[in-house]
Amino acid sequence: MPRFASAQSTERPAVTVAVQRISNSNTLEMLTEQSNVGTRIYTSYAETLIGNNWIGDMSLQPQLATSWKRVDDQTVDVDLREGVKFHNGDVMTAEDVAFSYGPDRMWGGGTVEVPENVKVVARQALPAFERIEVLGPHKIRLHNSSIDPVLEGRLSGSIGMIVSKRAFMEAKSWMDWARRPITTGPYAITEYKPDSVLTLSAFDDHWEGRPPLRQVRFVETPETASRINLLRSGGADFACDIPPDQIATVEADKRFKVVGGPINNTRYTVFNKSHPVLANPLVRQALTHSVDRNLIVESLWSGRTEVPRGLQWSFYGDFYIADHENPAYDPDKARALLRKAGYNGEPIPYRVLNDYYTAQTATAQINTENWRAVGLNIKLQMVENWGQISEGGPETRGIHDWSAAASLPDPYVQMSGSWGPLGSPWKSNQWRNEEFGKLSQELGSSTDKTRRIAVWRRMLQIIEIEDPAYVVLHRNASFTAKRADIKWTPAQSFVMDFRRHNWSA
Amino acid sequence: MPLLIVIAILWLVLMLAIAVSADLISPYRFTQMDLRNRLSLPVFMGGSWRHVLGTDELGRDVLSRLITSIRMSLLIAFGATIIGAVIGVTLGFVAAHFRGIVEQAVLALVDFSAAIPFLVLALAVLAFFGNSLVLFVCLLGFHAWERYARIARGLAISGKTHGYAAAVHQLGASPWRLYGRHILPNIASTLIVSMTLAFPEIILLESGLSFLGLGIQPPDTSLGNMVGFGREYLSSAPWIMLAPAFVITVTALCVSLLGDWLRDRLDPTLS
Amino acid sequence: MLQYLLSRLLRAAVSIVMVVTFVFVVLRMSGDPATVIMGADAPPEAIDAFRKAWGLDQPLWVQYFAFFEAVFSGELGRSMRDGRDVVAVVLERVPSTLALTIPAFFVNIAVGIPAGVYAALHRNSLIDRCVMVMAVTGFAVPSFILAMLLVLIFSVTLGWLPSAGQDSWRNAILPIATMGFGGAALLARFTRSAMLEVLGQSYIRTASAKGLPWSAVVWRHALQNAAIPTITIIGFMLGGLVAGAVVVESVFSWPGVGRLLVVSVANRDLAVVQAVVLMIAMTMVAANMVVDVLYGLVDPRMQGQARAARR
Amino acid sequence: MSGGTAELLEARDLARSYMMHRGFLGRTTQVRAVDGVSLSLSRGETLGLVGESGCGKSTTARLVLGIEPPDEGAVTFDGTAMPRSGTSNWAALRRRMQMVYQDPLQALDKRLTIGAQVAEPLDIHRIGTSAERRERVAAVMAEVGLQPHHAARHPQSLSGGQRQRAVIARALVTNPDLLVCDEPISALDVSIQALVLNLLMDLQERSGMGMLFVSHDLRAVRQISHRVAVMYLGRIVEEGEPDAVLQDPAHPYAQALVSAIPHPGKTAARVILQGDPPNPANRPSGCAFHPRCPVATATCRTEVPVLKPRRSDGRRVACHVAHGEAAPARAPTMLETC
Amino acid sequence: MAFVEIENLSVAFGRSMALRGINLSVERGEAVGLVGESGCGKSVTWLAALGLLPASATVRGSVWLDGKDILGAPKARLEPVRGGRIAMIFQDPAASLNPVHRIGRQIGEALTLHRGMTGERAKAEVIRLMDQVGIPDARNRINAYPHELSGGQNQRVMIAMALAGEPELLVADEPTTALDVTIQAQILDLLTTLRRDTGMAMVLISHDLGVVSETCSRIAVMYAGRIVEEAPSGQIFSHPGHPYTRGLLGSLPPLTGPRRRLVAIPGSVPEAARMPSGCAFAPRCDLSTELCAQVDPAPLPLADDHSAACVFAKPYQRNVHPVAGEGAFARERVLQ
Ligand SMILES: Nc1ncnc2c1ncn2[C@@H]1O[C@H](COP(=O)(O)OP(=O)(O)OP(=O)(O)O)[C@@H](O)[C@H]1O
Ligand SMILES: Nc1ncnc2c1ncn2[C@@H]1O[C@H](COP(=O)(O)OP(=O)(O)OP(=O)(O)O)[C@@H](O)[C@H]1O
Ligand SMILES: [Mg+2]
Ligand SMILES: [Mg+2]
Repeated sequence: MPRFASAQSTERPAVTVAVQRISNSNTLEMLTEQSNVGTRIYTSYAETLIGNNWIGDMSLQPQLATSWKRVDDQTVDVDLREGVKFHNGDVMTAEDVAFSYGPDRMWGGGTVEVPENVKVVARQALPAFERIEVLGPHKIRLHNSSIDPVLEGRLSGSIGMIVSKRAFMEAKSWMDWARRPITTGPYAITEYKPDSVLTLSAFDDHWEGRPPLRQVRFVETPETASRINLLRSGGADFACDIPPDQIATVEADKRFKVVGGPINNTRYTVFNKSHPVLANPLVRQALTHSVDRNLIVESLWSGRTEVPRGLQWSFYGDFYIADHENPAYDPDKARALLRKAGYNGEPIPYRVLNDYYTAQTATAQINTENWRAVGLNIKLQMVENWGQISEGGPETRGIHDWSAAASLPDPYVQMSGSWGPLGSPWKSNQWRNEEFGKLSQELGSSTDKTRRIAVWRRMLQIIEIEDPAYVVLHRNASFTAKRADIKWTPAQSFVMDFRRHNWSA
Repeated sequence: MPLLIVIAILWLVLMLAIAVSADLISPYRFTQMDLRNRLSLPVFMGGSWRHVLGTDELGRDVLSRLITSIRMSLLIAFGATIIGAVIGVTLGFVAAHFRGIVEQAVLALVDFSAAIPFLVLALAVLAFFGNSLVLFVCLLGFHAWERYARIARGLAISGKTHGYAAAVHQLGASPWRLYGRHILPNIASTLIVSMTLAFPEIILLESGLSFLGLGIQPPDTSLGNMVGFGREYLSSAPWIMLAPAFVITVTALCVSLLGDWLRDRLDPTLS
Repeated sequence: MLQYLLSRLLRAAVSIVMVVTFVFVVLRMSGDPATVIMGADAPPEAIDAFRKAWGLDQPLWVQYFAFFEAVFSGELGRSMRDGRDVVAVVLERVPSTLALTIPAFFVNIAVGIPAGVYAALHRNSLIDRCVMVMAVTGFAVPSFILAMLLVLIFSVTLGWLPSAGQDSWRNAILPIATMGFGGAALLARFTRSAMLEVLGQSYIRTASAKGLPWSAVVWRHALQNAAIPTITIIGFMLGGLVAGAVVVESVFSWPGVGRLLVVSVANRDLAVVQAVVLMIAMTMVAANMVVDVLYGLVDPRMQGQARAARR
Repeated sequence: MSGGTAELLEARDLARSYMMHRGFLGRTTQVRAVDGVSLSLSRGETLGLVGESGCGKSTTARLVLGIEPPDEGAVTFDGTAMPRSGTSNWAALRRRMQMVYQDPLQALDKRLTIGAQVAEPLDIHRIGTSAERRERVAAVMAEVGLQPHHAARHPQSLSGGQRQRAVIARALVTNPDLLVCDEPISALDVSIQALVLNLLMDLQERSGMGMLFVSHDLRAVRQISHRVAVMYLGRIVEEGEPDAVLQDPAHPYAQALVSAIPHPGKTAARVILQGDPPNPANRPSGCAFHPRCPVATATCRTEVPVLKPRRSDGRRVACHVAHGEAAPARAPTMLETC
Repeated sequence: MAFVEIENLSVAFGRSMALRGINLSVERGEAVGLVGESGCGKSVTWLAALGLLPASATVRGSVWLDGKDILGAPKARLEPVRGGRIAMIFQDPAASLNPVHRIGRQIGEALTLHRGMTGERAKAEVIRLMDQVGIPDARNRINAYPHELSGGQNQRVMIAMALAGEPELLVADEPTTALDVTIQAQILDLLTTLRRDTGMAMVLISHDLGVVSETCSRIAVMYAGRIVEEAPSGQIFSHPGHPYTRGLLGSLPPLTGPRRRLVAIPGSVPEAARMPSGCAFAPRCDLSTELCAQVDPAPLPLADDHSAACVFAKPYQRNVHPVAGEGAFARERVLQ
C-alpha cells in the first residue's frame, strides 16, 4: 500500500494556491481537461513518459522514460523507469504505459466506452499514432503510421499522462475514472470538490523521493480581488492569474511578491477572410498596421511582457526567423491602405470574450480605439463563449481574439496545425491561402531542413504580411503572487512546479 | 415636504439633467483613452484638474464615463420600468376584464415568475442569448411585471365590481374607454409608487448582472458596468469604482425615499 | 382545505412545468454547449461527436419530450462536463448554500423585524430615522460592493475573518453578514410600514379604550396584525436570498448552488442548469405555499383563500 | 320610442344565484340572492323597494337593468325583451335606463371633472354635436341644481349633496325613461337626504320617467313612492300603496319593519324580531320568515306562501296568516313593549 | 358637580379646529344624546376626553371625572378609567375589533383588566355578557373571529366588551348606523334595558334625531365643533331654538299625514380649516343677517335646561307656543 504523508513528515509545509479555476471540465484526466487551467494542476499529480523543463528552457527531459531513441522515421523505442509506483501502490510496467496509450483510454473500440470527444482529442494530439508494442517489462516501442518529426515531443503532451491499468479498469466508467485518475506524480489526489477545492498530499513513494510539501491545496477563487485578498489575509500562499495592474498593489505589502512573466503563449487577433470587407487584404493590412503593441505592453502589462517576432518562438532554434518583423504601428500607412482599398466605413464586427485572456477586454478596447482612429468602423461585441464567436454567417463574423502556444522546437505542429489545411480556420473557411496551403504540406513532409526553413520564412510572410490572417499582439504573461519568504520559480507556462528542485522556504 | 425628500428630488433632477445633457457636459469622449496617463488620481486625492475624478485602467476620464454611465443606467432603469409596467398593467387588465380561463392563465404566469428568482432567470437568458441593449432592457423590464399585473388586476376588479367603473360600464362604455379613461388614471398613483420602488431595484439588478459579467458590455458603459470592471481596482484605484458605486447607492436611496414618501402620501391608511 | 391545497398544488405544478419548459427552450435555442465545453480549438468532428453523444443533434421537440420523460422517471440527466448525475452534482452543493441562506434568513428576521417594529413605535424619533436610513441604504448598496467592503475591513485590514473559501464556520460569517444585511434592511422597512399601518387601525384604539397598557396593546394586538403583510415580504425574500447567494457565493468563492449555476451557465452544462433551476423553482413554490399556509394561520380571514393582494 | 300600452318595465319571476366560497374547507355554496321576483313599473311611477340588508334589493335592481342576466325569468323593457349584457343592443339601451348609486363619491371618477362625467353618456352614445352636448350638459346641471362653475370641479371638491346631484345629472343627461336608484340617500347626511329626495320628486314630475327606488329607509320610501314592495330573503312579501303598507302592514315582517322606525317621542310597542337575520345561503323551508316570525304556524314551516291579493282589501301579500290560511300561533297583540 | 364634566374642550388637527370649546356634562345614570351632521366633532369629543386621539391632535380644556381632571393625565391614571369607568363603543364595529383575535378573547381581556377575572370564570362571564347582548349560541361563538360574524353581531360584541368593565358611563358612538332598521331597534332596546338595569350613564352619539330622541332624556346638538343647542329631548322637538336644529328636524320625512315638501338645510358643513367668521352656521341659515357674520353667539338660555347659541333664539315659557311641525311628530303613532 502507498505511504502517504504520515506523522514523521508533519514538519513539511502545506501550501494553499488560490486559482481562478481548478479544472474547466471538472475532471482531472487531461484527455477531457484540455484547457490552460488544467495545465496548472496536472504536473503535480501526473507524469508523462517524457517531461518538459518548464522552468528552464522547455527542453525535453526524461521522466517516466529514462531514455528514448528513434528506430526510424515512424518508430521510437522507449526505456521505462524502474521502481515507479502508482498512487495505489502498484508498480508501473510497460503494460500500464501501453494501456495509457491504448483503446480503452484513448481511442475507443476496446472494452470500455470512451467519450466521443476524448477520441477526437486523442486523434488530434497524436494524429498518426498506430500502437505501442511492449518489448519488455520496462521497454516499449511506439509505432506511427507516417513520418512525424516531433513524435518525441508529442509524448510529453499532457494527454500522455501514464495511468494505472488496474485502477482504470476498476473504475465504474470512463468519466468516473476521469474525476479521480490514479497516476504516478509526486502528490496524490486526496480530495476533489469540483469548482471548489483540489487537495493533493505528498506521495512519499514517489520515484524522486519524498516531495517537499506535505500538502498542496488548489482553492478555486474566481474573483481576482478575492484571490488577492485571500493571499493578503493569510488564507493562501499563492494567488495565480494576477493581472499586471495589481502587481503593485500586492507588492505594496512586503510580505508578498509577484513572480512570473512571459509564457509560452502568444496573444493574437484573427481575421475572417470571408467577411465581405475583410476579404480585401488591404483592409486587413490596415488593421495590422494600426495595432499599437508596444503601447499595450507598456500600459496594460507595465512592460512585463514582450512582443514576439511574429507567431514563432526563440526555441524554434534554426527555424527561428530572427529578422522577421511585425507590421509596424503606422496609422498613416493604415489610412493610405484603407483609401487604396476603397473602404468606406462599412462596419466590421469584433467579437470579444470577457477577459478570457488576461486583460482581453481592455486590449480589445485599445485596439478598437486605434482602429477607430484610422477610420475603421469596428463594432465591438462582447460575447459569452466560443460558440457565440463562431456564430452566424461570414458577414457577421469579423475579428476575434485567439492565442497560440507551442511546445516543440519546430513550427510545423504549431503553424500548420493551426492555420494549414488541417486547422480549424481553414476548415471553416475563415482563412485560406493556396500558396500557404501547399507550403504547409511541404513543411510537414519535407526532411530537407534548409528547404523547410525557406518554406517557413515564406509562410510567415504570407500569413502575417501579405494576406494577413491575424495580427500578433504580445506574449502572454502569467503572474503569480506568493509569500515573499517562499523560494519558488514560476514556469514559462501555466504549469506550477512543486517538485523538490523548485522548493525551499 | 421633509428636507430629505427635497434633497432626494434635487439629486434625481441633477441625475436627469446629467443624463439629458451628457454629450454637452462630459469633458472627454467616454471611450477616449490616454494610455500614458492611466489610473491618475482624482482631484480630491491630489490629482490634476484635467481629470477631476481621475482616470481608469485605460486612461479614460472617469468623470466622462460616469456621465455617460448615468445616462445609460437611467435609460435602462426608465426603459425597463416602463416596459414592466406596460406589460404588467396590460396583463392585469386582461385578467380583470376576461376573468375565467384568461385570468387563470395570467395568474399562472404570475406564479411562474414568482417561482424563479429574477437574477436566475436573467442569468440564464442573458448568458444564452448573448447581450444587446434592447434585450437587456426588455429582460429587466420583466423584472417587476407581475407586481404591476397583480396591482392592476386587483384594482381593476375592485373598481369594476363597485364604484366608478361599474357606473361607467353601466353607462354602456366600451372596455377601451373603461380601462383607458377611467381605471388607468385612477390606479396610476399606485402604479407610480410601485414604479418608484422598482426603479432602484432595476439599477441594482443591472449592477449585479454587470458584476456577474452579464450587464451592459463595452464599449458601452453603465454604472453597474463601471463598478463591475472597477472592482479589481478597489484597493489600488478605488475612485474608478467608488464614484459609480456612490451614484448607484445615492440614486437608489433617493428613489426609494421618494417612493416611500409618495406611498405614505398616497396611501390613506397611513396617517 | 384539501381542495384548496390541491388547487394550489396544481397551479404550482403548472408553474414548475412552465419554468422547466421555459428554461429548456431558452437553453437549447441559444447556443451550443458543444463548442463551449469542447473549447476554442476543438475540431468540428469532435464537436459533432459531442453533439451526437448528448443528443443535441435531434429536433428540439424530441429533446424536450425525452427530457420530460426522463424527469418523470426521476432521471435529470448527467453533467456534460464531468458526466456525473446532476442530482448528485446539485445535492452536493445544497448544504453549502443552506449554510449561508438559513443563517442569513434568521439574521434577516432577527434584525429586520425588531428594528422595524421599534422604528414604528418611535415614529419620527432619532432612532427611527437612523433605522430607516440604515434600512434604505442597506437596500440601495449592491451586495457585492458591501461584500467587498466587508472583506477589505474584516479580512484584509483587521485580519479577523477569512476572506474566501470554506474551511471553517468563520468563513461563513462575512457572506452571512452580507446577505443578512440587505434582507434585514428590506424587512425593517416593510415591518415598519406594516406596523404603522396597524397602529393606525381602529382596533388598536379599541384595545387602548379597554384600558390595556400600551405595551400590551403592541404585543397582543399590533404585532400579529403587522405580521400579516410582513409574511408576504418574507415569501419574496426567499427569492432574494437565492439570487443573493449567486452574487455572494461568487465574491466569497463559496461553492454553493449559486456558483454552480453561474459556472454551469458559463459552461453551457444544460442538465445542471436545468436541475438547479428546477430545484430553485420547487423551493420557491414550496416556500410560497408555506407562506400561504402561514398566512392562513396568522390571519383567520384568509383561511382557505389565496392571499388577496400579495405584492 | 315604441310606446303603446305596455308597461315601461316588466320583470317576471326573476331569480339569481351566486356561488360563494365559504370557510376553511373552501366549500362552495349557492346563495339565492333573488328568488322569483316579479314587478312592473309604468311611466311616471315610482316603485319603492324596501327590506333589510342582503335581502336582494340591489340584485333585483341590477337584474332589472340588465347589468346581470337573471338565472330564471325575464325582463321586458318598453315591450321588448332585455338584450344580453355587453351586446351593442344592450349598450344602446343604456341611454334609456340609468342608475343612481348609494355612494356618490364611489360612483364618480375622482380624476375627471364633473362636467366631463356628466357628458360621458353623450360621448359614449354619440349623441349630438359637441356644441349640443355642451348645451345639454349645462341644461341638465342646471336642472339638478348645480351651478355652471361646478362643471370644472372634481368630485372631491363637492359636498355630498352636490356629488349626488352630479350622479343624478349624469343619469338624466340622456333623458332616460327609467331611473333606478339603489339606496341613493343612505350614505348621505340627514340634511342632504332631504335635498336629494326633493330633487328626485321634482325631476320625475317634469320628465315623467319611471323610477325604481331601492332603500331600507321607510320614511324616504313613503315620501317618494307611489307603490312599495317589501322584500324578504329574495322574495317580495308585500306590495301596495305606501300609506296602506306603512300604516297597516299585513305581513309580519313588514309589521316588524314598520315598528322599528325610530321617531321622536315614540313610546308605543315595537316588534322585536327574534333570532338572526336570515342567511340566504341556507334558506329556511316554507315561508323563509318563519324562524323569526312571531305568528308562524306549522303550515308556515312547510309551505311557501304565494304573493297574491288579500281577500279583504286586495293588498298583495305573501303570508299564510295574513290570508287567513293559518291561524296565528300567537296573537300579534302580544308584542313586547318598551 | 356632574359625574363627567367636559369643560371648554377644544381639539385641533394641525391648523384645523375640530372642536371649538365644548361644554357638556353627564350626570350619573343619565342618557345624553349627541346629534349633528357628519364631521361636526361628535366622536372627537369623546376620543379626546379619553386621550385616544393620535399624537397629531392638540387638545385643550379639561374633562372632570368625579371632580378630577383626566385630560392629559398620566397613563397609569388613565388606563383604569378607560373601559373601567368610561367605556366606549366605536362607530365601525368591523374595523374596531381585532381581526385576528377570537371575540371571546377580546371580551375576556376587558374582564381580566377591570374585574381581575381569568380562566373559566372569565369564560363564563364572557358567555353571560354575550347572552346578555343577544348573541345567539354564545358558547360556540366565543371562538369565532370578527369576520365570521355579521355587522350587527360585531356591534353587539363591541357592546359586550364595553359592558365587561362594568363602566359608569357608556359612550355609544353611532351604535346603529350601517345597521338594519330591525337590528337597530334591537340594539337601542338593549341599551335602554341595560341602562335601566344597571344605572349606568350613557352618551348616545348619532346623526339621526329619531334614534336619539327615543333613548335619551337630554340632547345636545353639535355643529362645526360647537354645541349649538342643548335641551331635554321633548323640548328640542317642541321648541327647537337653533335654526340648525330646526333644519335637522325639517329634513326628516314624516311617516304619516300628508306628504309635504321637505325643508332641507342648504349647503354643507364648513371645513374645519375654513371656518367662517361669526356664527359657523350663518352661511347656511335662512335667518342670517350681517350680525351673524360678525358675532359668534354664545349659548343663550331659553328656558331652564334649554340653551341655544343663536342670536335669534327667544326665551320661552315651557309648553306655551308649540312650534310648527310639532304637530306632525305628536301625531305619530306606532302602527301595527
Ligand atoms: N356578486 C355576488 N357574489 C356573491 N354573492 C352575492 C353577490 N352579490 C350579492 N350577493 C349576495 O346576495 C344577497 C343579496 O345581495 P344584495 O346586494 O342584492 O342585497 P341588498 O338587499 O341590496 O343588501 P344591502 O341593503 O346590504 O345593499 C346577499 O346575501 C349577498 O351576499
Ligand atoms: N385623526 C384625525 N386627524 C385629522 N382630523 C381628524 C381626525 N379625526 C377627526 N378629524 C376631523 O375632526 C372633525 C370631527 O370629526 P368626528 O369624527 O368627531 O366627526 P363626527 O361628528 O363623529 O362625524 P361622523 O358622523 O361622520 O362620525 C372632522 O372634520 C374630521 O375630519
Ligand atoms: Mg344593496
Ligand atoms: Mg363619528
